[in-house]
Parts: sequence; structure tokens; C-alpha cells
Amino acid sequence: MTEDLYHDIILDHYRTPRNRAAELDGSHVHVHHNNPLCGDELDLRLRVDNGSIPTIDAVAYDGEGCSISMASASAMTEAVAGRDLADAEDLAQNFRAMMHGEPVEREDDLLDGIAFSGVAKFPVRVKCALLGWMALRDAISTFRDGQDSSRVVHEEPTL
Amino acid sequence: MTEDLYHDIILDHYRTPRNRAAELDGSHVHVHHNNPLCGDELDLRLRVDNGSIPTIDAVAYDGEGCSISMASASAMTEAVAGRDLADAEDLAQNFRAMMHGEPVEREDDLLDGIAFSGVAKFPVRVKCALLGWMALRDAISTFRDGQDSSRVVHEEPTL
Amino acid sequence: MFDVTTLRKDFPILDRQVHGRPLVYLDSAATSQTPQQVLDAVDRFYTHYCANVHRGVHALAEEATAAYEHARGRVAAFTGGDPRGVVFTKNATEAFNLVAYSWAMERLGPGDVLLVTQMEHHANLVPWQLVQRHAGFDIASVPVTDEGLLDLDVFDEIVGSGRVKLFAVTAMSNVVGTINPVAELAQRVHAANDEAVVVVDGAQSVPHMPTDVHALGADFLCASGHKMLGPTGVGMLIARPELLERMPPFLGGGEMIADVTVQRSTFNEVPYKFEAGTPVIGEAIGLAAAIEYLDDLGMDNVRAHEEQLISACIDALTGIDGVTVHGPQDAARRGAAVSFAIEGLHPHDIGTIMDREGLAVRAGHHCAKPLVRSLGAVATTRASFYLYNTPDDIAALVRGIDATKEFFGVRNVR
Amino acid sequence: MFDVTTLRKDFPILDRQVHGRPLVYLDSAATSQTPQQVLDAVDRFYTHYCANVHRGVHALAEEATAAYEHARGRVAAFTGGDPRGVVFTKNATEAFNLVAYSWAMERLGPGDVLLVTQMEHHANLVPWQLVQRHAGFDIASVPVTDEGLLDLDVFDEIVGSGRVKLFAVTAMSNVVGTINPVAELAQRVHAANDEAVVVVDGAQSVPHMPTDVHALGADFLCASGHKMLGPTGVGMLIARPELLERMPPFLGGGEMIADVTVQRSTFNEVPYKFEAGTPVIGEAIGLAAAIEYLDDLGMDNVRAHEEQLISACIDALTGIDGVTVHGPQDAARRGAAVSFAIEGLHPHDIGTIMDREGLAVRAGHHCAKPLVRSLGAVATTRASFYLYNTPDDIAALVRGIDATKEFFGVRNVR
Ligand SMILES: Cc1ncc(COP(=O)(O)O)c(C=O)c1O
Ligand SMILES: Cc1ncc(COP(=O)(O)O)c(C=O)c1O
Repeated sequence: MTEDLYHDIILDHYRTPRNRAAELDGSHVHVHHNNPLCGDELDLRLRVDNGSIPTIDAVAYDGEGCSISMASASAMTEAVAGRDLADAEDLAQNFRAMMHGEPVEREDDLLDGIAFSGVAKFPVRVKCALLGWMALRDAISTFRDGQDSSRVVHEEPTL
Repeated sequence: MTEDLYHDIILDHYRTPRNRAAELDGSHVHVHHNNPLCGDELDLRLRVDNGSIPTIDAVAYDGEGCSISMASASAMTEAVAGRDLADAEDLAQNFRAMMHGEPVEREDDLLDGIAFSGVAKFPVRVKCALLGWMALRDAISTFRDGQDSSRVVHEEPTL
Repeated sequence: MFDVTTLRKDFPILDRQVHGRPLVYLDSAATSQTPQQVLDAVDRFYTHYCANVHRGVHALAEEATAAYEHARGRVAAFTGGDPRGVVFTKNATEAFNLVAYSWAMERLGPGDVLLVTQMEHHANLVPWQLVQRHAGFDIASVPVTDEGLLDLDVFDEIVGSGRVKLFAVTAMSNVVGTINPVAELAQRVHAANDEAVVVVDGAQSVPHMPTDVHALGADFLCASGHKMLGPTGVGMLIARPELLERMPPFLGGGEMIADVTVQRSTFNEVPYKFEAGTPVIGEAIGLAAAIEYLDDLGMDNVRAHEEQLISACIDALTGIDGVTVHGPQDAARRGAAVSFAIEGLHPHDIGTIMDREGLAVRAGHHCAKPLVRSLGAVATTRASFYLYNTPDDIAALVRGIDATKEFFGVRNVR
Repeated sequence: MFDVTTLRKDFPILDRQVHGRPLVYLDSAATSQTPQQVLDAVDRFYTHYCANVHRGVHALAEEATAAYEHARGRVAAFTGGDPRGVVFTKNATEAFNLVAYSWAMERLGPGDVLLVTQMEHHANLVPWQLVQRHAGFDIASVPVTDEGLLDLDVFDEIVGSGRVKLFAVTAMSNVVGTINPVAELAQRVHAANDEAVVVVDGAQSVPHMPTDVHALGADFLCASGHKMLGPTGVGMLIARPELLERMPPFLGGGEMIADVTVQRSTFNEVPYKFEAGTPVIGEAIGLAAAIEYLDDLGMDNVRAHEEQLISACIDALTGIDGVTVHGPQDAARRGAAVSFAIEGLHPHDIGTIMDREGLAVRAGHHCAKPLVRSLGAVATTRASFYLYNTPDDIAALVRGIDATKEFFGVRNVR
């Protein structure tokens, strides 16, 4: 069952992170999330193409954390790059549903994110997998509010 | 075993209280004791013959309470009337020892007080039996302190 | 309706002898007895998945956390509350203190009135007095009528002032059994001042009748596990989560924090913000089993069973010469705590003789001195019933009273 | 010395399988496991004499009161305290809060220093911060050296100011195991200011080594039942009774009063003044059985057993490539909570893989964020031992670390 959690795709993202960078040229919004449970720290930066339908032009994450949280952030960046904000939020909602063991409509759109479905069986690790996606949602709403950054401390997990 | 508690002598004092009065002519000290457990209320008055060896010239109690507390106060008054203060205090100490199941030296001096020895087997009633004697001790020390009255609330019982 | 004879087998203690007589337990208002199902659930925790909750990554910790949070959900469902508003405490008393320190102390000040009733348990009086020292509000009180009911005229007058910011009231008296019209009172308090909160003492009502915190209009509801078939060491606050969110923490320590430095901390989300330190894990699990037991019986049935007992008890006692039953005489308006007086006998003496007959009744002020004083008494004798009591217990009570009267009576007590 | 193989039979949970592997429980610093003797004592309470304590005149209430007060005496004897100074709480955390609200909030003010250490558990940090809000004293902190010891130079400097009115220190770290020289520190604090009090966190030390509150120089000592073979839901404050007498009550309610009116109350004698509401009766009785179990083994023997394990554990772990043990490396100077790091692996991942191997270790900040931060970490993996652990458990831990490294290592984690 450990293999459900540490799926090869997850370990691959952990080993070879995608879109991991401490800076993002021309980024519009930067959020910092911190989860005292794991001690996870995550920085997420978005560059937004602010046309009639605002779209994620580029995304970068950085941070320190367990394999699940870092790999999930990595997979997330690939899944949302190029999507419009509403669409990315909807995808985040899909991922969240998957973490709660609910059926997922947009399996394919999650790309490697689908490899995290097994995490749902490990309640204490769900928050790890969600960290990047929650940072994304927060980044989008921070941007919409006209702000350029925010800091969030994630509180203790509830099962 | 109920008979150990409600000895005939006790019931007799309850039925026919001795030295029970709301006033005492020329009394020197008045103490009011109250025990929230039973709801007992006890007033004790002493008249002291203040010679070279101060002596209890007269004593009266009044109050409301359970049979054990009222009867014990009644028996106490008979046992201490005419005794000097130090002697009365010593007798109170004897009674207290008896309530804790310890051997008693001055059995005879306690007079009817000895009938309360069975109360020691009923830990929750020990405080009842002690009420009058504690009021006595308090009255004596109140008198010695040059005061003429005091009020004491007895706190919750400890086994 | 359930079968009491069958159900009594779940309570091992009911087989006990006291002074050579079968135990007749009539002190459930002080603490209820515990069914085997609850003991088994707690035992299972300690023998199969004992661990500290939250934060743990290992299987035992996960299982313990799931069971603990399940218990929270169970309490919420049982009372109609939101799990995010359910805080586990060590007893009902701690729940009142939490509201006192985190709400009253912060929100009430000079000029504000904190309204209690003369019928309250000390748990619903003393915490307010303790924080009043710091916050300086006024305490007012609704008197109790001779029938053991709240004096609604005085209530209306005080509430009408608009100054009442907190109203603390028991849903059911632990001395005279009165069931108060809490929903109606709460509605008037809220109408008079929309900042006012209503704190309901459910210590006696939650175990004995169906509860819906919304229907009651309670902003805060406090109750105790040990009075509803659960273990000692667990109480509960059922609050509106929005209120908890606006309140500063009460007890500080582990579990209730988000981040800590030596100088400063940020706090966890509700309800965790109010559960400092290792929680009452085994106790909450036991309480959940107790609630399951009650739910299986049906709280309507529990109440119906008790109403029959109360009615029979009042009939039986009032038929005895020299006996007075305090409080409402109508079973429909009261719970199963029945205080009575026997003319010429002190409750303490009654309690002792009863005990010798195997009857466990309580004698004293029942932690409600203002109420007992209002009865013109210093103490009462109280028989209180629960789902495991039977008409036989009432017959035993009557025999006990007769025996007590005889014991003192033959010796001609005035 | 006791025989661990025999003693393990007293702990039913140790027979459990986790993910198909035998449970290896290495999380006793979070909560200890419970021997059958404790479960039996609690069960006996619920099946034979379950009743509310104090005030009751019936046999059950008398027996329950006697057992509860016996437990108090047992705690006093176990820690060298006075029974009148023993207050039962729901956990160690509540004990700290009691001292914070009833001592620090009343006695400390602007200009006074409340001194903690960087090694403290949140339970010994956050309560002080909460009351600081009202009382306005300063909080200072003794840093921790690289070896995981208190920096005594800084301590002396701060104490030398004469402004320290309360010093709060753990006797044994729950993260790095350090045993602090509490007696010596307490002596210096008292010498510098004779009004100062010393609050000792015994949550880890009391379960694992002999305790004498006087020898420690502790004015207040806090500990938890669930870390010393007892049930959850019970903690204890062991205080000098004279101090308790001078303190205002903390929680208000039944049991802690002498007299109550709607407006005002007078309070019971100590320790009852601090035990509001129905106490943790079954829990205290369970704790007394746990203490009896520990006394039968002998706390010197418990400590000796653990010292062997700690020594073996440190030797084994430091022999593994990439593993660092935090804190003192000398078993004689530390307790059985052993935090370690594996290079390149996050504690949370370690914990999960360990769990799959049946090993219950803890990963996180262990409610001691300032300390964990000072280690330059965000979390540690912690294995913690107790009297039922064996050298086999250490071997299993080593195998678990190897398996974890292999699991991630074969996939070439940087
Ligand atoms: C050193 C230390 N202090 C205090 C505590 C708090 O104990 P509890 O959670 O039982 O209140 C703990 C346990 O987590 C601890 O390890
Ligand atoms: C009406 C009422 N309120 C509050 C309490 C306090 O409950 P606990 O002692 O469990 O805190 C009690 C129980 O004694 C009660 O009967």
C-alpha cells in the first residue's frame, strides 16, 4: 500500500521538480504557505496574462517540505500552466475532491496530479498533497483582490 | 450498624437537648458555625469565669442541623461546663481523636460524648459530630483573643 | 419503548449489594451509571489504538484521531450542533468557565448585565462571578416562584432594560427538576439586544430529553459526559462556530496553536483553538459510545420512560404523611430530579438511613445554594432517576422513607 | 531490575499488528501505553462504586471519595509533595494554565520578568503569553546551545537582574531528551529574588525518573497521567499548599466553593478550591493504579532500564550513514525521547514509511517549535522509549531507517 502513496510519478516529481524556482520574471502575485504539521513551507508565484479572460501565463513554486507536498506542487504547476483562472480553480476543486475520495471529472486535465489519488487513503498526508493547490487558489484570489502577495499559515489538520 | 451511628444516647440528646438556648445571660463570647454540607447552623455561647484559671461558667448552643450535629453539641455542653478553658480544649482534642478512630484517654470525661465513637465508622458524618466541638475550640480562642464573637464557614469535607 | 429489565443487564453495577441490600441507585443527577458498551469502547481504545491525536503519522495515531473526531461529530449530531462548534472539556463546569473567560470577560463591561437565575447550579454562577472581578459588569438574577418556576415578570423587566448581554439559564433544574422555557426566553433576550448571547446549562437536560441547540436558541450549550452514561472527565461546549472564531483562546498549550515563538503565538482554527493539550481522548470515545447507546434507545423514549417514573414518584411521595415534593408537581413540566422534605427530619439523617437500606439518594444543597435557600431549606433529599430505574425503585424509595420515619419516629422525634 | 518480557504481557496493545507487522511502539513521549492493571482499576470503579465524590452520604459516594482522595495521596507520595498541594487537572496543560491565571496574572506586572527556556513545550509557553496580555510582564528566554543544553551564562545574566518573578523550565525535554539541572537553577532563581516562583514541567521527567518536588526546588510541578501509564484526561499540579492558599480560584463551579449567593461566593480550602465541578474521578483512580505499577517496578529501575535503551539507541543511530541524533549524546544526561534526522529525508516521509513497517514514531515539531527551530529544522523524527521497550525495538528502528533510506534511496533522492 505504500506504493499507493509513493507512486513512481510522485517520486519522479520529487526527484525532478518541474517549475521549481525561487523567482519568476514579471510575476504578478506571490503567496507563501506554511503548514506547521509537516513544517512545510511553500512559495508560489504566478504571472497572469490579464486579457479579457485572465490566464496563467507562467507559474513557479519553491519551498521545503515532504515528498508529497513538493511533488504535488510540481505536478500542479504543469497542470495549470496556460489555463484561465476560473478553469484552474475548477481543476483545484477536482483535485480536492479526489483527495476526499470523491469521483473526479477532469482526470485527464490533472495530468500527473492523478498519481496522487492514492493519498486519499492516508488521511494525515492529504493536507500535504493539497498544499500546492491551496496555494494556487489563494494566489488566484489574492490576484483578483488586486493584491500582489499573501501569507497563509495552515492550521492543524482535521480528519 | 446504623445503631452504631444512631446510638440511643445520641437520639436522646437529639430529642431532649441539654443547654439548648438562643441566649445566655451574661455570655462573654458567641460563635456562629455553618457547615454547607449538612446545611448545619450552630450558635455557641460561653460565659467565662475569668479568675486566675479561666473556667467555663455556663454554655449554651442553638442551631439547626442533623441529629448527629445537634446531639453532639448537646452532649458537648454537658461535658465541658465547669471545666477550665485549657482542660476543655484538651477534651475537644480527645473527642477529635475518637472521631478519627484513635484511642481516647479521657473516655469518662466525655460523658455522653462517648456515645459518638461509632460515628468514626461513617466518614461523611464525622464533621457533623465535630461541629459543636469545633465551635467550642473557636469560642475559646475567640475569647482569648479578646474578641466577643466570630463566624466560621466550614468548608467541604475531606475524608 | 425499550425494555428496562433487559437494559439493566448492561449496567454491571446494578447487581451490586450495599450493606447487604441490593443497590437502588437514585443519584443519576449527580452521576449516571455506565453501561458495558461504554466500558468496552474505552477498553478497546486502550488495548488497540491508544495514541495521542492529531499530528501523528502512525496508524495508532490515525485511528485515535478518527475515533476522537467521530466522537465530536456524534456530539454535534446528538445536540443539533455543528462539529466545528463542539469543544471537548473535562466537565460541564469547564465549558462554563471557557465562556466566562473567553466571552464574558472580553465582551461585557461596566453597565452590561449578566443575567442568571436563582435556579442555577454553582457551575453557572461562580464562573461569571470570577470574571466579573476583572470585567466589572453587573449580575442580575431571575427569582424562582413557590412552584419552582422562573418568575417571568421579573425576567421581562430585566431583559426589557436592553442591558442584558449574556443570559445564563438551566434547561432543567438539578434540584427541583423544572424544565425552563428556554427557547422562549432566548428569543426574548435576543430580541431585546442583538448582541446578547444565551448560555444554556444542558447538564441535566441533554441526558434526559431530546436536544436541539438551534431550537433552544442557545448560543452556547454546556453538558457533562458523566451524567449521560459516559465516563467522568469529559464535558462539552456546543457553540455557534462563528462565536468561537471571534473569541480569544482560553487555555493555552499544544494542539491549539498555529505557530509559536517564545514571545507570541497564532492560533489554530476552531474548535481546536479551545482544546489545549492532550485532549480527553478515551473519555470522548466513551462518550460517543454512550450517545450511541442513548440514540439506540431513542431520546424520546428515554424521556417518556422518565416521565412515567416522575409521575409515579410524585404520586407515591405526596401520599406519604409529612412528605413534601419541591418544585413542579406535573411530570410533563419537569425532569427526573425529585427533591423532597420529610417533616422533622434532616436530609442528612434521611440519606444515612436510606443508604443502610441500599438506597443511594443525595442529601445537601446539590451545588445550588441560592435555589435551596429559596425553598426555605438548608438542604434537601433528592432522588433522581434515569433510564435504568423502574417502578420497583420507587417502591423501594417509599419503603426507605417509611423506614426512616420509623427509625426516628419510634423514638418520637418532634 | 524488572523483567521486560514478563511486564510486556501487562500491555495488551503490544500484541497488536500494524499493517501486518507487529507494533513497535516508540511514541511514549506523546502518550504511554496502559497496563491491564490500570484498566482493571478503572473498570472496577465503573462496575462497583461509580458515584460523584464529596458530599454524598451513600456508600458508593463514600467509596468513590475514598478512592479519589487515595489517588491524591498517591500522587503526593510519588512526587514528594503534600496532598493538600495536589490538584487534579485534565492534563499537564491545564495545570500550567492554572498557575498562569491564578499566579502569574495576579502577581506579575510591568517590569517583572517571566523567564522560560527555548526548550519548552508549548504548554509551558502559551499560557504565559495568554495572561501576559492582561498582566503586562516581560517574557525572557534562556537559549539552547548546539549540544541541546540550556545556556547557563544567559540564564545567570537574566536572573542576576533580580527581575525574574517566575521561572518556567522543563525537567526533561520532550524533543531532545535533555535533563536540565533544575534544582540548581531553582536555587539561583530563589536566591536572586525571594518572591520568585519556579514552575517545573515534569510531563516527561515524572514518568521516567524518580521525582522529589522539594529536591527540585519546584514551587509548582506539572505532569500528565497519560504519559505515565495512566488514562487520558488526568493531569496534576503539585504545588506548595501555602501558595495555593494565597491564590484566587481559577475555574469556578461546584465543589470549589464554601458558600454561594447569586452575587458572591466564598471558597473551599485547598486543594478543592482548584477543582471545580465533577472531578476526573475514574481518571485519578486509574492514575493511582499506574503509580502503583511504577512504584512496584521502582522508578530507579525504570530510569536504569531506559538509560540502557537510550545509550544503545544513540550508538545504533549514530552508526547509520546520514543519521544525526539531536541533543545530548550522553545517555546519563538525557531522557528517552530521541529525535534524529536522516539526511535528505523529510520527517513526515520517514514517519510514513516507518509506520508501514509497524514502527510508531512521531514526526513534527512535537509542540516545541522554538526548540525545533533552534535545531535549524522544521520538524524532527522522534523515537521515544518507556519501560516496555526492548533492545529488539531499537533493532527494529534501525531496520526501519534502513528501509526508509532504501525506499527513497533506490530512487536516488538528492
Ligand atoms: C514536556 C511536555 N510538557 C507538557 C506537555 C503537555 O502535556 P499534555 O498534553 O498532557 O497537557 C507535554 C506533552 O505533550 C510534554 O512533553
Ligand atoms: C444543572 C447542572 N449544571 C452543571 C453541573 C456541573 O456539571 P459537572 O460537575 O460535570 O461540571 C451539574 C452537575 O452537577 C448540574 O446538575
